[in-house]
Amino acid sequence: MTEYFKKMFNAIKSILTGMGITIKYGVNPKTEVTQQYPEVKREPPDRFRGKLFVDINICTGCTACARICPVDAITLKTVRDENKKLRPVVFDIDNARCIYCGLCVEACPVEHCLYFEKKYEFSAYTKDELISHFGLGELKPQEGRVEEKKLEPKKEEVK
Amino acid sequence: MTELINEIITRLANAAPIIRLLVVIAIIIVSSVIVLAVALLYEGLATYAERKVAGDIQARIGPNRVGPYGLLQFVADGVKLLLKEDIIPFYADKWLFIIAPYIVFTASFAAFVPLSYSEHIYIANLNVGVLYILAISSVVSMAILMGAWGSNNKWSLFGGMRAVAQIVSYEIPTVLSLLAAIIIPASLNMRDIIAYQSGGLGIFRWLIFNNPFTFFAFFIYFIASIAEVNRTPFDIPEAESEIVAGYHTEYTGMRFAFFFMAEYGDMFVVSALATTLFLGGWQIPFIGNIVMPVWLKDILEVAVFFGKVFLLIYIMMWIRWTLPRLRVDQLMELCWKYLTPFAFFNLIGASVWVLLLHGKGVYDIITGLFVH
Amino acid sequence: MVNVDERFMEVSMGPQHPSTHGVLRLLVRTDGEVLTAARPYIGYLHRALEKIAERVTYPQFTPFTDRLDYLASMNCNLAYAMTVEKLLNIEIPRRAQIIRVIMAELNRISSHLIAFGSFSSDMGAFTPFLFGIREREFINDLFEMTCGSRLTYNYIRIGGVSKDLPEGFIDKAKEFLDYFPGKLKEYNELLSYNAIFIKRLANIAVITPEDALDYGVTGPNLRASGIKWDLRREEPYLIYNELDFDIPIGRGEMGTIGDAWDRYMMRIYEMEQSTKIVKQCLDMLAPGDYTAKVPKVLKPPAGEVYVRAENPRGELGFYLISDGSTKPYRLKIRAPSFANLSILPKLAKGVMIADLIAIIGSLDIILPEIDR
Amino acid sequence: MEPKGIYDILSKTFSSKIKQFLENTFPPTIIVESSAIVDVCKFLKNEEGLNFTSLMCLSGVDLKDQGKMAVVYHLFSITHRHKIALKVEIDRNEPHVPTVEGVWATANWYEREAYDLFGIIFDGHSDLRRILMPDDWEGYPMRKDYVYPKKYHTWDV
Repeated sequence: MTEYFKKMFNAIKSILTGMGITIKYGVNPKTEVTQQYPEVKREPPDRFRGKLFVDINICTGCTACARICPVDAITLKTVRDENKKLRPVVFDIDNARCIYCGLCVEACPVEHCLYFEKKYEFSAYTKDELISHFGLGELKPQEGRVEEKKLEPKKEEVK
Repeated sequence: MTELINEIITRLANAAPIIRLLVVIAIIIVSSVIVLAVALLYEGLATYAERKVAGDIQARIGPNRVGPYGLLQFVADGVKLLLKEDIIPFYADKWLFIIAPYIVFTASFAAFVPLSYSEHIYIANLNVGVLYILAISSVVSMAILMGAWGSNNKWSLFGGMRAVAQIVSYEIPTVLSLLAAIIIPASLNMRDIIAYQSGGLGIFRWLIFNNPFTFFAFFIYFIASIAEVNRTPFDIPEAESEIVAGYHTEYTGMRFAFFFMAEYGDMFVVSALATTLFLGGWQIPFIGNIVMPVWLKDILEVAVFFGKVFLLIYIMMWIRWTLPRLRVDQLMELCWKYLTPFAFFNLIGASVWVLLLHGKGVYDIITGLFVH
Repeated sequence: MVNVDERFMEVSMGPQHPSTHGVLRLLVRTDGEVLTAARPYIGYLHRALEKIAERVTYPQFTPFTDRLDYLASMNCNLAYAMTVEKLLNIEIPRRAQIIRVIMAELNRISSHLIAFGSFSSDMGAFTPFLFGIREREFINDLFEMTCGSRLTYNYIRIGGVSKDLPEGFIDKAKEFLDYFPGKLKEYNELLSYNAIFIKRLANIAVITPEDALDYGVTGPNLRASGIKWDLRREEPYLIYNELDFDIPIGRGEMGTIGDAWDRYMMRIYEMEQSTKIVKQCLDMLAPGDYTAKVPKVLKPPAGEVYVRAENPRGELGFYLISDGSTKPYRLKIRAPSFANLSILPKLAKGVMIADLIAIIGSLDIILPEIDR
Repeated sequence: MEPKGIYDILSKTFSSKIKQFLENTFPPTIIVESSAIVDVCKFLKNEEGLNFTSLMCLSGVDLKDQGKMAVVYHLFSITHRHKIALKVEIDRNEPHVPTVEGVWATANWYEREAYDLFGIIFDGHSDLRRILMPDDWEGYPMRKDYVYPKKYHTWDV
């Protein structure tokens, strides 16, 4: 019988302790931690891995990024221009495939060429809109094409 | 309300019988629409309040987008639910499936009828008010089982069986603890009960303070009533982590909304019953016999009544967002091993008290000592 | 289950069910509320990670390990990195080792916070879940500062870590470590020692030490059975042998050793210990390299290694066969949840549906890791 | 106990059934004939001084170039804190291995996985069904010569 009442007493005590904690939050509006998103936007830290951006003018077309990419999100096509320099004519990054792992950024040998922007809002209506095109475009015929190097997604990739 | 109708009928005594009938029907329809509108407004605000309370307790903000402070959130929710596709499962028992939400809804609203909101504002002055509420709210369990069976879904069936087992079991401590209070004013009429609790600074003659047994009876009733309305920690009929959504798993759109609103309606009814029986109904505390215009007094009384009810509802919400859920057998254990025996002994105690002291409460006795 | 026994009801629980922690499907045979058998069906999240591993180079596979146990990506990264390092025989700079320990332990805390939170919401108490998420945000912010990502970190790489700790990390981490123990106490008061919670979990689904070893149960679940076994202490990797921390084991505080409450409580205790470890590591940090010199093209010598590490959910093992090329010949992932789940059919006999939820929650399985 | 010592004990008890000892793997591997694997496992589990309490991992391996399949058992003793790997090599065309489910219960699921992904048949297994792939999947995806299907039912893969 004492056991019965003791159990009941302990149960009520523990429940009241719990309710004491919740009421503290319930009556104190200062405990709210929510950020009102569209109005208050948090500033991502410097190392934030957002949308990939390529400064195409300093890109050497070495294809290191496309080779390291584990999901083949980067399509790169380079041709040699008249100065024998590799020119990235097509540089597409498929943001829908990208897993934001950052391997390409680390692989890029040029300082501040391929990097993450602090951008995290890039929803789109179609998948095509999610592909960012950075390529310089095909050369005009008079500029001459010497060599073509193309990296395409590997066939029979497992998704 | 009945007096109002009677008065109109007497004034129309000379009119043709058909016109009298039409007038009466019109009055009934208009008054039910008013009650329904008020009740729907209450329900909308209650869902809003629930979410806001949950937000506060969980260190969040809660709805704050639709309207000022998100107050119109329930309108948006209602519109959304209205526009949703009404899905009736192919293998459902269509008749039961369709009719169940209406019965739940009707039963929950019918329980609003005998409540007395102020001295002059009430819908029906039933002499069996308490009994009526208890009876009509039991219909809910039947309708829940209808919906659960009609859905032809195994999770629904689990929910329905749980709901019926739970509601039927918890009726017993509910009624026993209510009886402990009812035997003092010796009436089932809501207005009589409230009138009995007047005086004593508007607070000390409340039945909860009448004697130690009614004090305990209040808490037993409150716990049991949480179970009656299927709220955490007793929400096993719709335990979302176990049986998906319980008896309303297959319901969509407005049909789901009926179940949902009925839950909040039930919350109001059980809280109002607790207020009426234990907390002095619309008796304004600490005012005593100050003379004031009738309309002001009525407004104040309504405000006090709703204030008390909402306080109880807030406690229900507070409990919901704090405690984990009981298991189905533990729920029954709580009912049969703890609440029912306690309520029973309480009832015996209260009866003895009434018998020995002729219904005098603690306050009466103490003031009686000073008078002599 | 071809032969249908009419006495029982067979219910498919999942793959879409609120509390199967992802897409686990359980075929449950019930006799009323009591289960007679539960059969797990897995594979809904199968992404063929082991096959992918054979087609990508060693460094390229690191991001895929993030997606094993997405709540403890750091630990998965760490185990994979250690496996390849074992094959390559690289020595890791001391600073990198300390950073790795800090990250692994912080991630252990954040993973246990989710385990705590989701378990509490399985039990019907939703508020602790939000509290757990709130504290986890702190850790996520720390990780985001360090590596730029909040969930799939890809931070611990073969040879070290990808970046050095950012400025202000230590202060922020210390701030968190000061703030966190108070919150843990709050969790205990709110949930762990709540009477309903204990009632739901004590003596439920007891895993005996023999069963635990037989079924290959590891991690907190094994320790809850009373076996003091933690790879961080018994087979120390990184700098764990220099650190001072306890290995909590199940003591059967509320019932039997190895019951669901013990398993739950292990996680609370481990969060305490991890806080202690991170504190020590922050003091140990000294300037140095954050990564060893690793060639750009990794060509480990041919060989076979099996390396395991203590993850929040148990032992994560990688069995790696290299044929000397740039890609693994075979990579077998020994996921802790896989073995932990395999004991479920044994535990889920003669329990109630609500207990089944408690079992799944207390085992703290995570499906991406099971299905790989 | 040192792996070498375990190997010595095993080769003394099972003589010719124990084929080879690979020291440079981690943990060192003992190659066992497939017919003896259950006895070896039982011996390792129950023999005083060895007590391999748990099966850490069981993996199938496709050794296509050698025309073989292998099943690798990573064993571990919680009482003596030593570990060892056992390897069984079998014919690639008829991969049959006796099940060790009776020794460690955890082998049940691992063997199902190896069956699912490699098509290794574990004789005597109580419940040898696919575990990760759909029940009606054709072929064994982790084999090195697996050809990716173009369609699964009516869907493009």
